[in-house]
Amino acid sequence: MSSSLDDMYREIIMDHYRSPRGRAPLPNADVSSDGMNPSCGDEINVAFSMDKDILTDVHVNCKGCAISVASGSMLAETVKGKSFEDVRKISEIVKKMLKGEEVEIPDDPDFEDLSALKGVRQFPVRIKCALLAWVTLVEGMEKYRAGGADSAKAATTEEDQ
Amino acid sequence: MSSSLDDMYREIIMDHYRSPRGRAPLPNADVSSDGMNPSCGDEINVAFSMDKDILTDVHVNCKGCAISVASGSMLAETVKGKSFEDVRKISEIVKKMLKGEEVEIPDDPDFEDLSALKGVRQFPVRIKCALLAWVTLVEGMEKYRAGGADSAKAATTEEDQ
Amino acid sequence: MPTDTKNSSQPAGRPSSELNVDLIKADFPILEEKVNGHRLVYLDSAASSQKPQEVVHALSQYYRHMHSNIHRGLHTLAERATVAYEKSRQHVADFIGGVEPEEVIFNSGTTEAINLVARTWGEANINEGDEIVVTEMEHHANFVPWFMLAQRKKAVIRKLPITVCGHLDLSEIDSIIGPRTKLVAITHMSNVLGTINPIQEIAALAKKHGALVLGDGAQAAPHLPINVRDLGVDFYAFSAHKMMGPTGLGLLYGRRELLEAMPPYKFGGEMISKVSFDEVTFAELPHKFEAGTPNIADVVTFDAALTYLERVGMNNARQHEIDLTGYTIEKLNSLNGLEIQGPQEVEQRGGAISFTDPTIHPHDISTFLDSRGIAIRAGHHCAQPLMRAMGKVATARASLYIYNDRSDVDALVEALVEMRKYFGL
Amino acid sequence: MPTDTKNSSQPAGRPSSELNVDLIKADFPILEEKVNGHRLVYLDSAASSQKPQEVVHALSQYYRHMHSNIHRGLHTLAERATVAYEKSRQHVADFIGGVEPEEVIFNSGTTEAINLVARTWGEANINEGDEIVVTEMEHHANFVPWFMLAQRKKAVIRKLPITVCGHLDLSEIDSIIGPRTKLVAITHMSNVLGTINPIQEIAALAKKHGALVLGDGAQAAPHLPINVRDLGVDFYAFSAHKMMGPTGLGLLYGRRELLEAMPPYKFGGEMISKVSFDEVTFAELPHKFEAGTPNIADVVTFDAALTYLERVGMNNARQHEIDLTGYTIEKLNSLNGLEIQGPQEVEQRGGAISFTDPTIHPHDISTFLDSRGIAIRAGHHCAQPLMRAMGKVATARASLYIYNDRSDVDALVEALVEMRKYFGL
Ligand SMILES: Cc1ncc(COP(=O)(O)O)c(C=O)c1O
Ligand SMILES: Cc1ncc(COP(=O)(O)O)c(C=O)c1O
Repeated sequence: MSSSLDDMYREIIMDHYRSPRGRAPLPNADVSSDGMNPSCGDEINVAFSMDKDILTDVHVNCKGCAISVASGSMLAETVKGKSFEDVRKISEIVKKMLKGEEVEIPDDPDFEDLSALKGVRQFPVRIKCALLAWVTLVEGMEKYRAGGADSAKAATTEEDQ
Repeated sequence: MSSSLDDMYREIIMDHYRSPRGRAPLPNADVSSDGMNPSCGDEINVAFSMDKDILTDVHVNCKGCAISVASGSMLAETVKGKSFEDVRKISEIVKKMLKGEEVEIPDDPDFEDLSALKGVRQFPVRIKCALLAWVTLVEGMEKYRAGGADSAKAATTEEDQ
Repeated sequence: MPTDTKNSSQPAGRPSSELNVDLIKADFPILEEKVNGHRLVYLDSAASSQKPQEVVHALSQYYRHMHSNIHRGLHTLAERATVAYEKSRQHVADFIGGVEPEEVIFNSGTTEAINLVARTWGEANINEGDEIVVTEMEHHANFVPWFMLAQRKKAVIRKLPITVCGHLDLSEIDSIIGPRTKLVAITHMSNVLGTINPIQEIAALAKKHGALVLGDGAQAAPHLPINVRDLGVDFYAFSAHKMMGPTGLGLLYGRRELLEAMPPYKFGGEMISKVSFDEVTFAELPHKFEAGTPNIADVVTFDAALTYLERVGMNNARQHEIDLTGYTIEKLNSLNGLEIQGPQEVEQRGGAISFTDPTIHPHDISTFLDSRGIAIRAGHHCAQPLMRAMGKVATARASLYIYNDRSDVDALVEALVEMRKYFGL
Repeated sequence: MPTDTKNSSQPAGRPSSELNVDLIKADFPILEEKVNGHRLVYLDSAASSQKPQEVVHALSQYYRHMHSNIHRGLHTLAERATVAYEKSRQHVADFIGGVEPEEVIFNSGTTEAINLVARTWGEANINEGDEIVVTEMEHHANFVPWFMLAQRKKAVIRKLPITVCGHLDLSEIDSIIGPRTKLVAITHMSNVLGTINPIQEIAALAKKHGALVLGDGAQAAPHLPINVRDLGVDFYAFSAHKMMGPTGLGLLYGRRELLEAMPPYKFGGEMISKVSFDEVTFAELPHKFEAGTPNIADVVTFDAALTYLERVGMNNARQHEIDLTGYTIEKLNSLNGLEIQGPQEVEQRGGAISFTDPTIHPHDISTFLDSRGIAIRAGHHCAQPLMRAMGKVATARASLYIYNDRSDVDALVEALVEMRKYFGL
């Protein structure tokens, strides 16, 4: 009956929600990027340090629902040590997976947890929650590349009543 | 079947339409009042001379439908020699008659023709046509009393597409 | 079919006998929908109400028997449609306490009604240094238009804050509403807290300083008997879709002399008197504010929605809401740690009940409840400044209407208990 | 049910075999109405079209099975309604030639769509001395907003005049559209003359001078296949109610980069991103232009209206209109002294046919025809400048749509003959 609910709130998601990774402050971050989801008020801060093109450390602080917090926590676990292009690629795969588009999920430890986000695709309005962290990080990295702005803002659209 | 049509386009109405009274120009009019019915483009000019409170002569020129022309023609026949109060009273009776409100129609030669306008009440959208001349005259007289403006404008509301 | 005892009132605390919710439920076909295998429990009427069968029927009947463009046609259908349209205007005028029909302007929603006032009256009357007072609990629809107007005009937005209990904090009101105040824009009932604001008192104070008052009735008009003259407001805006009527229709009441002095809002057919390449003149009220082909079908249909509400009786509706809100608050309070926003006194509030769970986010609450067929809303409810004042990013909101009863509330509370188990938090 | 041969076309002059009007008529319940004892002959579609059964049904179905406020809800009904709403936007985008859905803004009508552009793009881009070109045949909806804007901005309104035949007079166009032109506002099809204007050529000229082009599609969109990119317009406005859809719904197409640069039109919920007492930021397209609860039911229903039109096929509809307009003009010409306004060449015009009788006023024509069950319109048709140019105070207008056939035209012509006898003029 509520199998699709169980599919979204998998144990692995709830685990990330209960104890989100990457919460430790990153006082010497190169970039701090804020995101929000106007439709629910979810707010996120993603800060990270770069060494050339490599993301060396990341901090994620999300005030939001189980899905956005879990997704941010998984992001924190995944992106450390990755290049900008790697991050972009992963985030594209996550996006496609969430939207139910055809995409091959790499047989790669990075995607062990991430693929648990698949359950969200049955709840189209929640996709934005799962994307928030990724959009915010990518925007931050783009800003950094474009000219090293140390703060960036991301927002998905819409809003509620 | 079309009895209500016949009731509106009575012979007496059509007669006034075919040969409207009061068309003769009134070069020394004291007041000239323009009216229009935006819903059909009907336009009317009512000009008149006053002697103290008495309307001594009137000119009516209406570019409009059978009803507005006939009503203007009847007005021209009726109001000469009347006081402002008389004209206002007559126009109130005409208005009530047209709107189907309870009103006693004076047993008076003035109303012999005018009561033929009764048929209009079955065509609510045409009531404005029948009123145009009266509204325009009364506005002109009010302007005159208020300060002798020599030109006044009247318009009923609405408009068409 | 609901009973008709328009002006009765009865002691609170016991279920209102005047209103037979089983019969009312039967008037709403959508309540028979199954959602995720459960019966639909619709607790989202503050966002938009459902429609009784007879309103949906009136809409079909309009298109089947009388559709035509209005006001300008000389044929039978045009006359039928025009009469029905103007009858609905008269009905609205009566419903809000007996104003003149020319004081009722049809438009597309509360949002547009308020924008209309800001763009016309506001544009003409707000100047640099003038003050516009808004409350901290306004919906964005009654905040952003004034914020933007103030920005354009270098005017000042003054804030009437709220207390921790979700009432307006009137302790400093004499220093907030004063001689520089040109307008007080205030919601009659909060869509988040349920709070019913003392518009009458505030309007009296505003009047003393020569300021106008705009009441946002989007939440109040569906749930309370309304008399705009008694309230003392100069403008009052509300939406048909929250009160049994169709989407796409808003209502603006404005005092005649104000409307007459205001410039038009939109330009086009129907609102003009004369048009040439040299000169344009405008029509009389209410046409001046209704440019173009209006939302004829929905205006005509709204007549049926008001008839339905009147047959229920607004006093009965209010009494029912008091009873059911009391019951809901009591039940929710029994859930450990669940926090209800807004006043707890049912006489001072309506049935929009916001709450938060200490560990489960409103989004997750809403998704879980939906899996049990229960529709509530979660988010900032278009009231970000209020959220900030409450220190929340979002709340869950269950909102009641006359087709809800204790069984709906029980379903909500049971599901919330289940939810806590499910998330194991 | 009409046939589906979307892109076929066929020689003019003979009844279009693609389109079975008897079957189409059966789709429109209102055509079974009796008016003054006669069958309804509806020849007033240029004012507003009638609605096929399936559109009325779609409207009821919406309220019975999926009504909810949209975009912001996490529950099943909200999701259903949101999906249906956005599906309709995609359908409109496809219908007008395959634009991006974000380039389609829902609002309340052509009138509002044009006012939106005047208030936002116009307010930001028209300055003192700039020129706005409008034609002499514009509906007030595409004249008054520009007239008022020009007045506010001390800009100049330039007039594209008409010829005696009711075409645009393009002989002086090079001195009218020039480097000072900022906007050309032009109707695609005249609601009085039926004239189809050469928007494409005019847009090309405007572009050369860096001017934008707004097309008023209120009459064209219901009757012609539309491709806004091919037309070369920057904005295109039309109304659902004239094309099988519900009242209260308008459509604005705007090029993305223009819409993105424009300030918002109305302020409120749904169109914002962040709101506080210090700062307000706005949402992305298309939400930026859709403040408040939109006309959800009518948007969703419009999807069904477009489906109906596509099943008929816009090319078939056009072909039928060419045939029937030719037949009507021929028949009306046979009445001595009756004067038809607008082009006589059917390929260059639509089925809105204005005429005058030498002695009987359009008002009286309309009233008489109504007594025979025939609905036409009489007046200035919201085009007073055009009336002045034609030297008329009013015209009678019969207007055709796909549910009309020769029997309707025959009824009209017979009644006109009878009318002349009746008035004995
Ligand atoms: C050419 C034209 N433009 C604009 C309009 C205005 O459309 P609406 O009244 O639906 O806003 C109309 C219809 O009345 C029209 O025919
Ligand atoms: C208090 C309040 N004001 C204004 C609005 C806006 O109403 P609408 O979206 O119908 O324009 C709403 C509803 O969303 C509301 O609850």
